[in-house]
Amino acid sequence: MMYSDKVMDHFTNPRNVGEIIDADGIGEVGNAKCGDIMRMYLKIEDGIIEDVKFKTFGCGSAIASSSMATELIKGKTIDEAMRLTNKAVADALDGLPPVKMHCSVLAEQAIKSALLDYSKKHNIHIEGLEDINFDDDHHHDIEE
Amino acid sequence: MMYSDKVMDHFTNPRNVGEIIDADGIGEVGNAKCGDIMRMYLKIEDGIIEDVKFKTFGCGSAIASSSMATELIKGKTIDEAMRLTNKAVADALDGLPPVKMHCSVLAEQAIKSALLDYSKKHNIHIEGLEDINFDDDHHHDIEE
Amino acid sequence: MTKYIYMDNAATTPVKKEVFDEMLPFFSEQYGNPSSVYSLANASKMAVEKARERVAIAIGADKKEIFFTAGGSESDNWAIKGIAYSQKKKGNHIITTKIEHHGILHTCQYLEKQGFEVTYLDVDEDGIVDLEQLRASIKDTTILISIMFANNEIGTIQPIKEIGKIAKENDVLFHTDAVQAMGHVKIDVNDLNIDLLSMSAHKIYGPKGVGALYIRRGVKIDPLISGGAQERNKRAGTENVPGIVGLGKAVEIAYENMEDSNKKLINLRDSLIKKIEDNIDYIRLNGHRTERLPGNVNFSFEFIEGESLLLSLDMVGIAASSGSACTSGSLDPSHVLLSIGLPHEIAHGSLRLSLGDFNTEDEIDYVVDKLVTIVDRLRQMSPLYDR
Amino acid sequence: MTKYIYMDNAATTPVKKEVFDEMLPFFSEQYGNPSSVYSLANASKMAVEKARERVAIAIGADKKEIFFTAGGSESDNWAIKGIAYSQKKKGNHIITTKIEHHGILHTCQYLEKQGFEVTYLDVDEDGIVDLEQLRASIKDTTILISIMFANNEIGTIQPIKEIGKIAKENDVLFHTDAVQAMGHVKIDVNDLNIDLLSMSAHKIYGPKGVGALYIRRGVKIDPLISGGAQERNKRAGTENVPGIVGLGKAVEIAYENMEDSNKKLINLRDSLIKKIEDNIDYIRLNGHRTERLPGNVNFSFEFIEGESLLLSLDMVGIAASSGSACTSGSLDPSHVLLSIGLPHEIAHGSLRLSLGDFNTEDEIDYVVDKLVTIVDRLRQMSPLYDR
Ligand SMILES: Cc1ncc(COP(=O)(O)O)c(C=O)c1O
Ligand SMILES: Cc1ncc(COP(=O)(O)O)c(C=O)c1O
Ligand code: FES
Ligand code: FES
Repeated sequence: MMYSDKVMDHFTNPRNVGEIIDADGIGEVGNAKCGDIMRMYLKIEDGIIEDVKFKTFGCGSAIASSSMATELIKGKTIDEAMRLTNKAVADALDGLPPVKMHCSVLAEQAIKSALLDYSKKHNIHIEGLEDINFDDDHHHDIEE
Repeated sequence: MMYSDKVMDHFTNPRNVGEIIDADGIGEVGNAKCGDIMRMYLKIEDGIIEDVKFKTFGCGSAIASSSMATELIKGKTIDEAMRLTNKAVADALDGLPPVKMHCSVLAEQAIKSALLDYSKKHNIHIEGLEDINFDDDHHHDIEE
Repeated sequence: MTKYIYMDNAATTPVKKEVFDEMLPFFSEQYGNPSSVYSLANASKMAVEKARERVAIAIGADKKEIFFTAGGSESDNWAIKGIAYSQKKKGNHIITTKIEHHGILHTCQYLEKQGFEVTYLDVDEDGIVDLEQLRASIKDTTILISIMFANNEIGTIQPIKEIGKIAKENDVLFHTDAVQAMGHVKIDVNDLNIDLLSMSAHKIYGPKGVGALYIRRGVKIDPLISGGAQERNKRAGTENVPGIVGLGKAVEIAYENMEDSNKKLINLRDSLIKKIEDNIDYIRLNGHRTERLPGNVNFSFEFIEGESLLLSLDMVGIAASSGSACTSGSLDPSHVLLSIGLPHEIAHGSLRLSLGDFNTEDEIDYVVDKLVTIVDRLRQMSPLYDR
Repeated sequence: MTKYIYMDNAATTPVKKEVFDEMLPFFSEQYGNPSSVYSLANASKMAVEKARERVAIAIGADKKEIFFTAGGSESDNWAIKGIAYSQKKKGNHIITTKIEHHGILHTCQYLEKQGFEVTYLDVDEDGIVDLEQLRASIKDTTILISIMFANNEIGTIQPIKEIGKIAKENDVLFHTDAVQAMGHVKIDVNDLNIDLLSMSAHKIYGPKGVGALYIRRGVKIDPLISGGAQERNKRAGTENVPGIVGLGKAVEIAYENMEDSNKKLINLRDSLIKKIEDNIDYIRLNGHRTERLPGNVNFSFEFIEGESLLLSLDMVGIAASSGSACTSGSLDPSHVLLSIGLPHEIAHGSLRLSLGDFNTEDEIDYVVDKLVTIVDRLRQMSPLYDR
């Protein structure tokens, strides 16, 4: 496993770690059995993500992906956050090893899961959330 | 293959190489197909092996065994020559590698074959020659 | 970061200077092929035979019972497949354990696909194999019992003498993967009734890519690598002369120094265990507390995941491992930790610190100090910790 | 005897200085296990990948198609057994030749005992395989054609491109043992339609005990050594890092210097052949006169036997071989020489002088001079000479 400097930076100094007590949306994906759980807290005002925090149990790349994902959506609109792909997270980290791509998937899913929670709690329809399947059994061993 | 100094000495400076034109007995054993032929020439007077010469097509240990065997029987009685075993030849050479023991067998057999020739030509009975079987198909690969 | 602390000696070790010095001439000077007849080859041939003798002496074997291989994995594959194929007329049943190295496990799984039947024995929470289950598993078709001498992850040492006795009583061949035990445990293959034994040089300060298989005289085994007549016709391939020389020297050193080295390692190990237990909570020592390799320390830290622990340790100059080095490409929790009953999430948070001849008490203190901080930091980040 | 002349480069070669220098750090300094996650392991991992790339470039392959092994014999065994077992549902027929290295021949014979069917193709008196017979031998059940690139005893180079074409036309996998060809022949696995290719480092000034198998992407093969996830899950065992680095460097040097080195070797070879032919009678050059490895010289000397020739040469400081180094433990005449039609007694009197980068024209003269004397001396001793 060789991580980029960006990954190591976000792993060592993760941005936005923590909780938001009065979060507008909380999402959790992953599975402790698989060794990874990601929880995202969103503070949303006027369709803008004012604050975001995360807690992650997982590998270095899971922690770095969480950190990067929070940076990428902070201050953005819900729409923009919805359009964040795992690939964008991985690219922003200067790439992830093939076996670790799924960690970035977790980050994308954690955000969507938190937005889903927000949409339910606030009874707001968000385009694109309907047909998302939060797959716990993501595969760890797909290489290419 | 690691040969003793004795083997190397007898290989490099073989004793009694050559032919005896008016030999009293000539014996040849081995098989060119197997890569070894040993021919022994005996000059016998009054039951004493007055002279002995050999020619050998074969490996280093076959040449050394021929040389040593001729030395061991030269000047000896027919009876003594008959009692020369392959083991005695090998021992006199400070031993042979296991795969090479059969070369000393050839030397023993070459002498007996020459004695047989002598006994037939001179119509002399030699005790112990009756039941010898000169085995061409000696095995090269018996290790222990 | 100025110093680098290597605590992954169960994954591999550096080649010791005395070992390398003996290997050196065989690369570019005494390069003769041992199978050749000329004098240049004698040095190689004699060096290989000297190494064979050193290995034989260390385990109470005859030198004709030692066959050099390319490492522990080849030895394991050879033992299992070689016996399976050569004895398949007698039977098709193999007994092993759930905590073997993948070199054994994956080979057994492969043989299952070829029509062999394999029983994987359970172990208790310390990792000790169930002898009653072993006895009960033996049947008419059983041709081989393969049980590792000491486990690479949790360090547990098996009751090999009893296992050997059971195998002998039932007239079944007994193979043991002693890759981790070599140099740390006294081994006499006759006393222990071992028929086949795997070892690897790079775990005992020898070079990578060379090992040996002990095969008791008279045991029939198919070759894994056929071809030239090397290794008494049982393992083809031009001999890795420098590697074999390195293995021989490494084994010799390991057995000469064993008592001193073990005493030192056990002191360090027990000190490291105590200091971790005294300073960090929500942890669990994995493996047997006393029937344990002198250099093995393995803990689970709840609420955190192994790789992030390793990365954090690496950043402060500490090399360690989470389970077997061979499996760190995969992210499944270790089959060994699951077999001793750990839940998945706890198995994920395990750390192996394996000590070697070059570690010091100072390093222990440094590691504990850093570990306290790192574990705390990762727990603060973990959504499981606050539950 | 002051100088020692090494003319057995087909048996093995010394490790070149540039090769050894690259290997050196990986024994005791950069000793990390490439499978580990910490930074010490990065150097090992990167070194292994760099070697993989060097090997791939040399044969026109992708680096993901290169798998490191413990040498030519393991590569050969893996290719044959691995394909046989993985394709056995498709068929059980393998085609090879009568002049393969024992690494192939004995493996095929082993598979015959396991129920596979093997066709051993004839070769002509120069050692060239019969392409018509090859075509005619292919049937529905044929799963593999394995034909060596160049022969280790007589140096004959096969028409690999045509063979590759035939294999492809018939949709049969094609393996070639290129252990002797590597570094002397331009190889492009795609151009030549090669699906699997074996190589070994110690034949090209790399270390003993390491080699590689090229496996074309998409070719399904069973592992020979299963276990850890090394080598993309296809070949288990902690990587022999220094060995692999040595292989990579040796391959790189061999291909960079190929033209110059071949030119020099061919000059030496042809000069040696001419001088022997001019000075000794009752001889026969074995192998093809032009489709021949640049360093290979192989003669039969009538009326004398090979081992005594070798011993005599050794005593004047010349290292040579009689047939394959791997078979010199056995005393059967070489299967290769018999296959090209030599009678047994002439096959027994064969000598291989294999030239390498360190040989000189002066050495050629010295060898011919000594050879004349030795052949004469042995013939004088031979009961066959006077007939
Ligand atoms: C043609 C050929 N194939 C295979 C081998 C076996 O290679 P290794 O000795 O590296 O196992 C050799 C050399 O011994 C060879 O010449
Ligand atoms: C118990 C055990 N068996 C087998 C092996 C495999 O040895 P090698 O890496 O030398 O193939 C190892 C180490 O990786 C091991 O710890
Ligand atoms: S969280 Fe599963 S490996 Fe990164
Ligand atoms: S004569 Fe047959 S090997 Fe010595």
